Amino acid sequence: MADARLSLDAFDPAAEIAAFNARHRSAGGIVTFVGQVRDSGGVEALELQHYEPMTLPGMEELARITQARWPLEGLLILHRSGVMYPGDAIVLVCAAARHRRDAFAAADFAMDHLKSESWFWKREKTATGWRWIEPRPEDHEDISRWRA
Amino acid sequence: MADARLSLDAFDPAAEIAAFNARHRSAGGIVTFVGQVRDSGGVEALELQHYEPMTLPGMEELARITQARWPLEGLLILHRSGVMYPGDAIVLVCAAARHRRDAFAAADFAMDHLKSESWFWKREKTATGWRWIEPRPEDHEDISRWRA
Amino acid sequence: MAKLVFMGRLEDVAGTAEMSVSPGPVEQVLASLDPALAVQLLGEKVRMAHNGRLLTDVGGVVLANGDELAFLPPVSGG
Amino acid sequence: MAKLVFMGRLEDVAGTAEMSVSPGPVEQVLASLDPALAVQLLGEKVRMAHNGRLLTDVGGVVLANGDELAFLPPVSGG
Repeated sequence: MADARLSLDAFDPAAEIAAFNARHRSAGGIVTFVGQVRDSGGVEALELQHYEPMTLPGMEELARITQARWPLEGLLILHRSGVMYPGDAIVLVCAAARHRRDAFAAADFAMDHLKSESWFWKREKTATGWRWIEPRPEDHEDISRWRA
Repeated sequence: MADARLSLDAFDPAAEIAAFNARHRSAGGIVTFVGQVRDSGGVEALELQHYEPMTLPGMEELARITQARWPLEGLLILHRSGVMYPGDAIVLVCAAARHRRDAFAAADFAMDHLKSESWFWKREKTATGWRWIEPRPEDHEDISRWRA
Repeated sequence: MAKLVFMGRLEDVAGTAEMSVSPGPVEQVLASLDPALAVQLLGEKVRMAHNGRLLTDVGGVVLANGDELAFLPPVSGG
Repeated sequence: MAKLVFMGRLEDVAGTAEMSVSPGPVEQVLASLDPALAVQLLGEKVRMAHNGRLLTDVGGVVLANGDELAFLPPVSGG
């Protein structure tokens, strides 16, 4: 039921959402999140690195945990790796549930964990060259919300 | 920037999401919510009634309030009226923002308010006929979260 | 004439979605209706809108020719 | 031979993404590296994974032929 995918090539989030929606037409509510490379701040390119033995298994474990925590009818976690450009999709999370609040919480939870606990390393290219991005303090605050 | 629409005919949420995403490729994150008629519980049809002089103006006001509360790059609130069948989309909310948490909160807020403070009346048809649906206590609890 | 509009379950109670009534003070209009319907329309959860604007109090409200008074039971969208 | 893998900014520090090293205890392998690199690899925010499994402590860990030891600085996905 859960679907975790690591994509080494560009993907079309709208097409993925359409396919997900078509698979879950009987769910009451579907929440999706698309994260994209921002077209601002002078970022020319973004690179995400993954570590083959751990990144996808970690995403699969996150999908499992998310599904165990909320009653979902479907879940998709899709993350890009490689070099991306402004407007390119980085990540897509889709959560289908009978009840709206479960779908919102599950997508929010999955995103917080992808952001600060999944095995990706990110660097940005600007006019001054490439620079590695460290996690922000907010990312850790976001994730701590779920440790009740 | 905000777009509030009342649709008297079926709409395709995936196509609307694709168009919204295309308009906001420079946003960092896009959260969407699709509410659909559930294909369970013996519901054969659902009817939503709106009151012409107030329903769309109320949705426009909700869009305005949502945008005033979070820094959004785009917002769409689209709601069906009329008779719907299992799998049909009832409501779509799309929120694009620079920061993920703003997009999540704005979509969640808009949905809670559409659910219990917008001018729609809902009835369901089952084997025993049509029955009007009263708001549930949870709907009022959901909305009270935003009155901080 | 003025128009009364019944939304949601009030349409079932009234047996019609709309009703033409003679203009006049709202209290007088309501007094002219079937008492069983009037009781429902005055239920504490029912709100009223005069020409699309919510009323906080019906006291003193007068329906003119062409006016519309809507009776709005609790909503449930989404 | 065994393999060291440097992720994220550690690749820049090491000047390479991967390095072949002689098998043996991890402490011994680290001692054979450029001290400036070893200091970075042992930074408190760097985690290590032995054949894809996180290590809680490197004490006693021995790299066998074909083993892989990855150095993982703080992550940032999404």
